[in-house]
Amino acid sequence: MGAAVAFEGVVALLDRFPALAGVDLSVQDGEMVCLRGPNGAGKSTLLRACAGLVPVRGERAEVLGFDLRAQRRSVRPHVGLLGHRSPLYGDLRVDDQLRHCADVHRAGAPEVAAAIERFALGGRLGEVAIRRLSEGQQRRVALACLTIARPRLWLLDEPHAGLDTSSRDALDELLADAVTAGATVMFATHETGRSGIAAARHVMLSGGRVEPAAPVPQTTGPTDVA
Amino acid sequence: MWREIWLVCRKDLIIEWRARVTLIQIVPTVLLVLVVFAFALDANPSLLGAGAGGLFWVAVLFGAVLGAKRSFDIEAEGGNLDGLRLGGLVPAAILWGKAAALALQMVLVGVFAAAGLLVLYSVTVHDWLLIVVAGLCGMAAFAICGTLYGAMTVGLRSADTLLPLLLIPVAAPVLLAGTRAFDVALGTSADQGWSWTALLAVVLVTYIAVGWAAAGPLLEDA
Amino acid sequence: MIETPEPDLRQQAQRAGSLTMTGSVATRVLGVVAIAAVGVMALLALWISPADAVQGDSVRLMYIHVPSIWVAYGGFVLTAFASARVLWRTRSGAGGTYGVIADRHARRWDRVAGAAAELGVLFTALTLVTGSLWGRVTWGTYWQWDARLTTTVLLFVTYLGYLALRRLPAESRARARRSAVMALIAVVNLPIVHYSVDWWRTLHQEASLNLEPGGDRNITGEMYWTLLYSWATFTVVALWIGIHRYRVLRLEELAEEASLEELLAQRRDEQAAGR
Amino acid sequence: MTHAASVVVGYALTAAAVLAYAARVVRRGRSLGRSLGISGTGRNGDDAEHGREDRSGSDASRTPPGIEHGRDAASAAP
Repeated sequence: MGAAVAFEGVVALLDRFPALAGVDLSVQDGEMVCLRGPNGAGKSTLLRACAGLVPVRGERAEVLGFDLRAQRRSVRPHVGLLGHRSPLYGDLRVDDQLRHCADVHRAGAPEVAAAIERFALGGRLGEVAIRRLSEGQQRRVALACLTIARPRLWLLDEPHAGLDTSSRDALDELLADAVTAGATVMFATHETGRSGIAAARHVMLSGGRVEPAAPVPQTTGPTDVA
Repeated sequence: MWREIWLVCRKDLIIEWRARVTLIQIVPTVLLVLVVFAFALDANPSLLGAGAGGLFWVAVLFGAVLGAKRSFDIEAEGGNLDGLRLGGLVPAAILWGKAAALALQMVLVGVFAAAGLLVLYSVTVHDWLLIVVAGLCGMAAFAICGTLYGAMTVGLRSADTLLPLLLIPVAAPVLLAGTRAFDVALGTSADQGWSWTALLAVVLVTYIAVGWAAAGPLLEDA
Repeated sequence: MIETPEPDLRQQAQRAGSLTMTGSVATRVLGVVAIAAVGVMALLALWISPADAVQGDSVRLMYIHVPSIWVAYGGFVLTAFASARVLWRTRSGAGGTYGVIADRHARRWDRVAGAAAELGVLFTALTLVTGSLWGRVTWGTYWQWDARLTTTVLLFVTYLGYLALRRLPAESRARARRSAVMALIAVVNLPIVHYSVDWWRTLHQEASLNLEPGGDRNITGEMYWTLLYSWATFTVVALWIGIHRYRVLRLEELAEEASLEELLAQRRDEQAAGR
Repeated sequence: MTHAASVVVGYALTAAAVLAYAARVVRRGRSLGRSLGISGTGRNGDDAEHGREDRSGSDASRTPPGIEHGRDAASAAP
């Protein structure tokens, strides 16, 4: 199938600061990519750029076949982005939020029910205002919204941060399910050596640029020429 | 397009229904402004009666500023504007959805303020139709201007102080025309009330056009 | 390949050479013309043109009151035009291969909007000052809810808000687009305010002598020419300051670009260190 | 406040305001010029090309000398 993400020499300026200073990256459909790199390397900006939320320049910037330089807005319905702050309305109840998300993404009741069952958001929890939920629960609601939206490209910014081991495994399983369902997943993390994510292709990002393909660090040590 | 507008509007109304900020905070504030006017004018009945139309609109304008700020605070909270954009919603849908929700809340504020006016300033309404039509046009115009400037200052650090400075000069003609129309409706002046209402309608239509044009540039980008 | 938004800034500034003083041959000449014009205007307005039969010498205030509001309106119209260009240049479809050039032109028009608005606010303030001074002598009070002065006050406050919006630190593209939308809304608001205030005041105009400052009475003879000449002088002065202000805005961006180059260097060191 | 007085005050205020603003702008320009380290004597009579600078928009593609080509930098470094 086509390339989900095809970036060549992409530059994104955040108020004159070159958050992305010439990114070359290609991700195939159905692939799982793990973006790694120090803080401020441009991971978040790259994810937001893929979601069509940041004006970009460069030789080629295509996501899901849409040219980001011209039709940035048309890629958005096909993409799901989960940033550090989950885009939820604190005053809404959990079921309101899920229903709103379903209506916006034209999802039906079965998807909502499946998401509620999968993330255990049913019953009394449904009536609780999101503002009163814990950080982990809010993250689950945001992931439920993402699942309801069924995006073709999942973009998650450090989704594992602050999760306990059982939640991490649930998240990994969710991402794996998404990939088997044909979606492409890109997530950023600054934790090193996540065993569960061995399947993912690792991409190192620093200084607003992608490192040349550093293969997954095998046991043979630093023989690869960076 | 109308479906998306209704989605955004419904979401705002549900948030209002859950949190009731307009009903519990903005309406009492507007009534309080009416009361404070009486203090300022030494509760002199003839003075209050003469100025009732104007004082109503100043109080409601104050409510509009609070309402506009609240309308976009809920969006700036969790970066929700991006959430709406990622839902594939057209910027115009977001703008008109929020404007419609704000307009409904402003009508609510207007009804309470009118009740306060009748009670506190003991004025009598001579022309109900005129007062309702002028009121609705004015509220709608306030809502649209409020939404436009709310969108313009969303997420800015000093949005609280900047929004009134930007909104009030634009809302001034609405306040002026609304006041004259209300003066006629309350019988305090023998003006042509309906021509002032016509001016209100013209201003409303102008800002609907401005809204269509400005929605893209304002709400397009992150 | 990294394309800084403004290619080869130091070299461009170097070649321009003059940017340090934001002066150039053109502005030098314009400056001299402006000073000469002001001199002649002072002579004309204060001595040569006759005092008015009714208002006496205070009519001379008209020679600065009327031109300053005309120049202010000119500034705001220019701001609106520049803002429309900014929005057109930065519409989402304008990216593509022309990304860099479109961005540069957009920023150029954004500077024009900023400079013109600042001048507009300055001359609106002068209009208010001279208007109330004239009012003090004619009506006996500094302020009278005269339709023209009321509209000018609203205009003044509107564009103070515009300048406040421009000063807020934000991503330059978003800031430019946001200010552009506000400028266009403000210009649409101008006729609305003008008409509603006029209508409001004319209904309530007392029967008293309502001599508007620089009123609509047709003035003839030297007064007319002096007024026209003063208007030309004001325009030249405004243009001269405007060009300098535009170039200062350009210099401010050059300063930002210079810091950008250091940031770029840092980014590359980060990357080298990161490996 | 006689007529003449109001005229004098009006002209004085106008002149003062315009001069103050102009001075502020030029001073800002001069300090920015210095901080940018752009040399350039006060005299730039021969600098007729300044006008052209504004109209030149054609040299957008040239790569600034200070920054090498993205890809080369990555591969050149060890």
